[in-house]
Amino acid sequence: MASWLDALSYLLLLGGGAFVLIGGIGLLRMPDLYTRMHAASLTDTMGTLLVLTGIMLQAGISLATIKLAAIGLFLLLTSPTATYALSNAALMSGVRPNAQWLDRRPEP
Amino acid sequence: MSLDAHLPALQVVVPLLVAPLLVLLRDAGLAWAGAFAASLMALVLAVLQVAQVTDGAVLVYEMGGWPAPYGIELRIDGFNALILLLVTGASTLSLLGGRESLARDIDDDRQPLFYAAWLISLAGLSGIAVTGDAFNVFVFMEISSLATYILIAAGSDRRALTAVFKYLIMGTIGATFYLIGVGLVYMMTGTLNFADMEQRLAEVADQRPVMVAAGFITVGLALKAAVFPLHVWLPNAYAYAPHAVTAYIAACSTKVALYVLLRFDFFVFQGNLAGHSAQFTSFLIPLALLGIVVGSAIAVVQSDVKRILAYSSVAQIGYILLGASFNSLTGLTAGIAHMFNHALAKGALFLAVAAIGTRLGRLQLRDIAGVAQRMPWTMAGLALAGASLVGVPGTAGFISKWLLLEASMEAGVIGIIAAVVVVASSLAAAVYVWRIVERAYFGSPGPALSAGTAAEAPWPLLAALWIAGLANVYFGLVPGLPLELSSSAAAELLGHLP
Amino acid sequence: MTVLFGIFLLTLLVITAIGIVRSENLFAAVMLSGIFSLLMAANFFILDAADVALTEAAVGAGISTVLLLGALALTPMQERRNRAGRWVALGVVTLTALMVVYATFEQPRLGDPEAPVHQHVAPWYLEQTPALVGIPNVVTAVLGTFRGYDTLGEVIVVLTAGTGVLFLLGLPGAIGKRQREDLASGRSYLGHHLIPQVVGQLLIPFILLFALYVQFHGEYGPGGGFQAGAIFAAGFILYSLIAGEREALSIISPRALMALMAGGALLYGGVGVVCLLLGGSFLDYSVLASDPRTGQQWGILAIELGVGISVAGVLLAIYHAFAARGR
Amino acid sequence: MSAAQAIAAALALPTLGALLIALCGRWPNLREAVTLITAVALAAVVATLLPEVDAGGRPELVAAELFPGLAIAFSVEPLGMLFAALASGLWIVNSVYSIGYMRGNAEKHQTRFYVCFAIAIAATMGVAFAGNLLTLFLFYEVLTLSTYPLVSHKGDKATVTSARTYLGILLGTSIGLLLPAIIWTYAATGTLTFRLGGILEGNLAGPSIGLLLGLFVFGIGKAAIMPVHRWLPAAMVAPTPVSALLHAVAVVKAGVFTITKVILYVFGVDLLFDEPSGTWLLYLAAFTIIAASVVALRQQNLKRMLAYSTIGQLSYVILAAAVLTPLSEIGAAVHIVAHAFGKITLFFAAGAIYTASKKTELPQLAGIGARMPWTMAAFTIGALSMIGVPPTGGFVSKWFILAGAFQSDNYIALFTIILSTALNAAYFLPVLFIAWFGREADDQKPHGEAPLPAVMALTVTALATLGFFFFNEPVLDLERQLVEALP
Amino acid sequence: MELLGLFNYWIFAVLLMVGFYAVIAKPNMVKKLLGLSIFQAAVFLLYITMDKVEGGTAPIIQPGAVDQLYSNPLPQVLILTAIVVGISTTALGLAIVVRIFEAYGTIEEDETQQLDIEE
Repeated sequence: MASWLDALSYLLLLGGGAFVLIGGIGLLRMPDLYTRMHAASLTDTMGTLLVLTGIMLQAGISLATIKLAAIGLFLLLTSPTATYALSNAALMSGVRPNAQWLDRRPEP
Repeated sequence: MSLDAHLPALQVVVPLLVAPLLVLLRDAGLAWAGAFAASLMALVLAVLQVAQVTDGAVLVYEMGGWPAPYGIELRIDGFNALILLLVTGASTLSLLGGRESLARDIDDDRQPLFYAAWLISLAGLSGIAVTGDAFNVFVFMEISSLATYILIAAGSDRRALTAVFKYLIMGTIGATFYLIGVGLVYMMTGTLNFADMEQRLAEVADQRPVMVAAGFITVGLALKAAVFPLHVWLPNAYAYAPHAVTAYIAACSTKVALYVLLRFDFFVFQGNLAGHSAQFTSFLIPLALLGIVVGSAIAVVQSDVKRILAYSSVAQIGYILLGASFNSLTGLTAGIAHMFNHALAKGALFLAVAAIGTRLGRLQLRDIAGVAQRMPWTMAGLALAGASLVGVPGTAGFISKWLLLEASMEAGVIGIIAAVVVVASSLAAAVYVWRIVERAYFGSPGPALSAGTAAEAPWPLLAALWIAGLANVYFGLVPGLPLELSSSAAAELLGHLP
Repeated sequence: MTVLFGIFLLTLLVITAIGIVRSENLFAAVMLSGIFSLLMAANFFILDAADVALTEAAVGAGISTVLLLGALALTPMQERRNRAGRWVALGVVTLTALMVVYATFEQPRLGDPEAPVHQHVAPWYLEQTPALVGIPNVVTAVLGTFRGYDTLGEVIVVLTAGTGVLFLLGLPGAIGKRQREDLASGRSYLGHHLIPQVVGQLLIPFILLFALYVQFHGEYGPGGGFQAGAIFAAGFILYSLIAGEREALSIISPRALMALMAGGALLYGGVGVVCLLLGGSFLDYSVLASDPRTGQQWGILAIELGVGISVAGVLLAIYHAFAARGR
Repeated sequence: MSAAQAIAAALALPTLGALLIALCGRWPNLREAVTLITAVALAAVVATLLPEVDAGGRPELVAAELFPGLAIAFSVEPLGMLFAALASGLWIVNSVYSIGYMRGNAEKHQTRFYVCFAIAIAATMGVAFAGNLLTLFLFYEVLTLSTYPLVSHKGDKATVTSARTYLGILLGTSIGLLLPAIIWTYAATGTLTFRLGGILEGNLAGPSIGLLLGLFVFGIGKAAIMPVHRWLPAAMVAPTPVSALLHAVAVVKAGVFTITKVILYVFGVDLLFDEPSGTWLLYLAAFTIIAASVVALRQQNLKRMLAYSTIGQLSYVILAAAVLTPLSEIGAAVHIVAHAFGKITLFFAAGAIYTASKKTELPQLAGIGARMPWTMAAFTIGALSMIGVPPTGGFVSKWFILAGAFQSDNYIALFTIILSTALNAAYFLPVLFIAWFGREADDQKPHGEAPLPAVMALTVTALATLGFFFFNEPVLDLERQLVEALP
Repeated sequence: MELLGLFNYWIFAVLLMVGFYAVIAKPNMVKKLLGLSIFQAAVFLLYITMDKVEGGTAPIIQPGAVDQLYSNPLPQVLILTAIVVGISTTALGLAIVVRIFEAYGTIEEDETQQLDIEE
């Protein structure tokens, strides 16, 4: 296949990986549940989509591509919904977001 | 093919397919009838097969028409036939006798499920007995175990639940160990068929994986069979299960695990692993003896009738194992015959207990004082079966114990010790059976009895009890059949030793 | 490359396992066990076991997590710290592990084509399947025909589990005193949240469709009755999460669920009996059609269907049994 | 009726009787009629076997062949024949007596009493006719178990405790010692069938013979040889008919019978004769005789005194068997009979006294002879027989034993018998004296003889005791067959 | 590389150890069941490991592929069955645990034993 297509797909893959990595870091560093989920979900959706597109480019026009597209669509729908449901459940079970952490931050 | 060529398959398929039908039923009585009919049919099938293999013939059935080792084959020889007879007989009698007490312990709408589980466990145990495929054994072992957990969990006492959970954990560990062992053997031989394994194991014999496999399989099955140090799940499971269920599983479930243990060790390993038979002996004889001693000792001091009998089962398993671990024809014959005879005795005893439990509800020794006046037939049956358990001449129990003693006499010094232990534990058995009998006959009726209107047990239960009891006497005086089968089985097993 | 990836996954696997054992919050432990199963599935996949991977993902990560959560909803979330007898346990465990490790040193290396496993029976399957059964997926072929008896056993195991859970916990409207009417309806669920509802209703048809695909594509690719049943059940569980148990149970009534449980097993066994009546031996599908190969394929189709039905029924019944127990 | 059938009948009749008795429990008269009829029928059946055995025949019956070489089998030989005839014959008398006694004392659980009694007799027949050690062991145990309810008949705490002692000792010794002995024998010889002249010959030698003999002798606790005699005094809590038939005839004789049979048919006289390690039995028997007599001397309770006297008398039989000469073996057999007649008479008398006057202690008996002449006359005859004074049966047996002892210059035996005779006299004569010539205490409520059936019964046995002195030929003829094989 | 070939087996051993430990050392019943499933998963790994062939693919025969190596189908079949058995056991176990909690008010094994003794 054309080398530029290849390069593009690698770019996408790397980008996706980067997003997921950032999401992971965010998950670790963020102070409370909501922020963490916020970090995770967004990057996650983005990352996976990028990765999928990358793989699609690798696969070229084939059945695999269609399957991948389906997966992508699926994820696009589910992962935000899941995030929503989870945070909603957290809110209902009384987990309060704490925004005070900004103030408790040590002065530089 | 004519139908009787299909006997081995039908043996499993009949209960296996009646069970789902029972799940659909809503009427408890109907469910019981279905279960009983299926179990009875299974018994008939078993008898037919026994008739075919008494002359040393072997029935082979290829599932799906695929030849072993590619497909799963069923093999029936004397040993399996004996086990089949035992399993189906126990199930049928317990069902016949258990109806009323079960109906009292379990809600009507749950009974169809219960009887379905009963049939599934029956199918599972029969499936283990007939198959000639190592993995198939695992599958049916799990079938029977899961079903048995359900049966035990139906006990009315809440302790049944904790007991069954312990059983579930230990049983699953045992099964998984067995699976690991089979996996290792498969890894070295590339086959799952017993006979084929034996052939191909010769090439890779004495490689570490095989030895480790032998270890795993032995331990796993010992767990299932409640061999002495691994018996902790047994007493409570027996004590708190519904009475009829106790009668059923006490008669056959551990025996089947022992059957697989013997089959696997003698069939597959002992011929190929140098000194494995020696290890087998030196490893199991002490366990067996300890089991006999500890089981009998604890049984003597128990105060709950079912627990007395449960611990005696631990000891009796020791007998069977002892006979087998002598590695001699007499010993194996004794062990296998004892499987059968002990099943007869214990089954009958637990049926009698079921009768008492049905009427009194409570089974502490002090509760059953003087019960013989109210339920003379039940107690007579109990005394008879008790005699067989002790090993009084003229009862089935005596036959195998005598053979066992003969075997120990042949076995040299360790044999003498074994003989002493056996005699001592028979004395213990005499004591704990006598404690029950004396209370029931000469004890003065306690409040529980004199208050309640305890009458004689329902007739089906009595019928079941007395069929079992008289079987004890019959096979004690005319031990031909079990002896033939077990000696042919023993010869068959020993035939695989180098 | 693959090897390194494998090692990476396996290491993660161990870490997760230890995490499961150490975490005292059972909810976290359950979540971790879901991850554990996914990792395991990935492992299976790179070990060329597509079917197993699919099953492990569907069962381990999906169903068993749901069941565990269902149970946790009825029992305490927090494990009580207890360190009694852990040294003994550690000793026993180490002994076992050492036995295994000891054994490994004479085991065939990973992927060694000369290993006995690849010599005796397996090649026969690979060679004969096209001729005897004529379907590409050898796993399905072995599962359905050569070792069909085991698979029958597998269905019965599932049926037993279902029977047991219903026996112990009851099923509203069928077993036990509770009726369908006193079940929670959509209100108390995600039902009043628009997003999940819309998305769910959007997805459920596709999930069921996918289940059917897995069911009937099993001869040609990874998949088969069991995975299909699991997916099908998952779809319906999602529905009852959105719409509520009462509605879910009014679509497939409790009795219908039990009928599915039993029916699948009966279908499977029935095929066997039919073969037997047609003069073959039990489960010998070749007699089902004039041409043995076609017969085999029909047989596999039928029994896979039986497996699917039974599994779906049982898993749904179990889910409802747990879900309805609490309120 | 063929011999085999007769054996079967001898076992079946009492069992059947027990069943019928159980069924007729509601109607006492019917029940006791059944008992009597069964007893008579049994005696008749046993009698039919006598001629054949007398003629040297050995009727056999194999009930069940368990393994090749191991069966539940019966074979009638002189010793067993004698024992069976004795037990069945005396059962008739005893039944008559029991009826009188049980009604006279208005005992409870009478049905259970008669049922167990019948079963015990059936077991006794089994022991007597047993054709091999296994069968013998089986019925031996049945006898033990079936007599437990009889011993614990009264049912109060003390009774049950002594009954437990009874059961514990008998069961423990038989399972713990006798069974291993049997197994050992089987392991050594491969058979358990009785053969005149022994089966161990050539299979076992040296001290192990002495050891095996020990297992047997102590295993057979019913022989009440010291130190396993404790159960017999304990068993005296039972109603007197039980003590009379079972603990003077059936049970205890089953013990000594078994030992004699083991000596004759398992070890063989020759084997023991040549093997020094077996001689300890003689000393033990001698010791038991003396010790038991001394203890009896110090008893105040009539039945306990009789019990200890029984222990002594039993050891006579063992002693005689252990002397190992033809005459002494005959003496052993004869003493079984003689002592049976004598001792049952004594127990009947004791029971009669209890029934009539509720007296149990020796001092209370002062002057009772005047009130109960028949009873005391019988008692006297019994006592004399115990001492061995002519013209009573006791003399005959002692005579043979002494002769046997002379034959082999066995001075221990001689000395023992003479000394014990003196001791017997020492504890029986005082009783007779105070009974006849003593002045009875004034605070006596008057009482007459015991109920008629009781008196009849004891008169019969007393006469038998006397009669045996004159007409003992049949027994001797029968038993001579035993010793024709001997040196 | 030589030793790497055995890595899977060792992981199997370690997982076995971890799961088994949880089963016997943890009194909490749910934890026991989790351990049990790890324990079984380890065995699955053992089986699947042995079916791998160097340079093989999943045993789905592609038309027209010549001398294509396939991994061994048999262990896969066995493990499919074993997985099902595992989940069934877990389900039943969980049901029992729920009932135990309803009856005892705890799911810690030592506590239930304590309650039984006091009874």
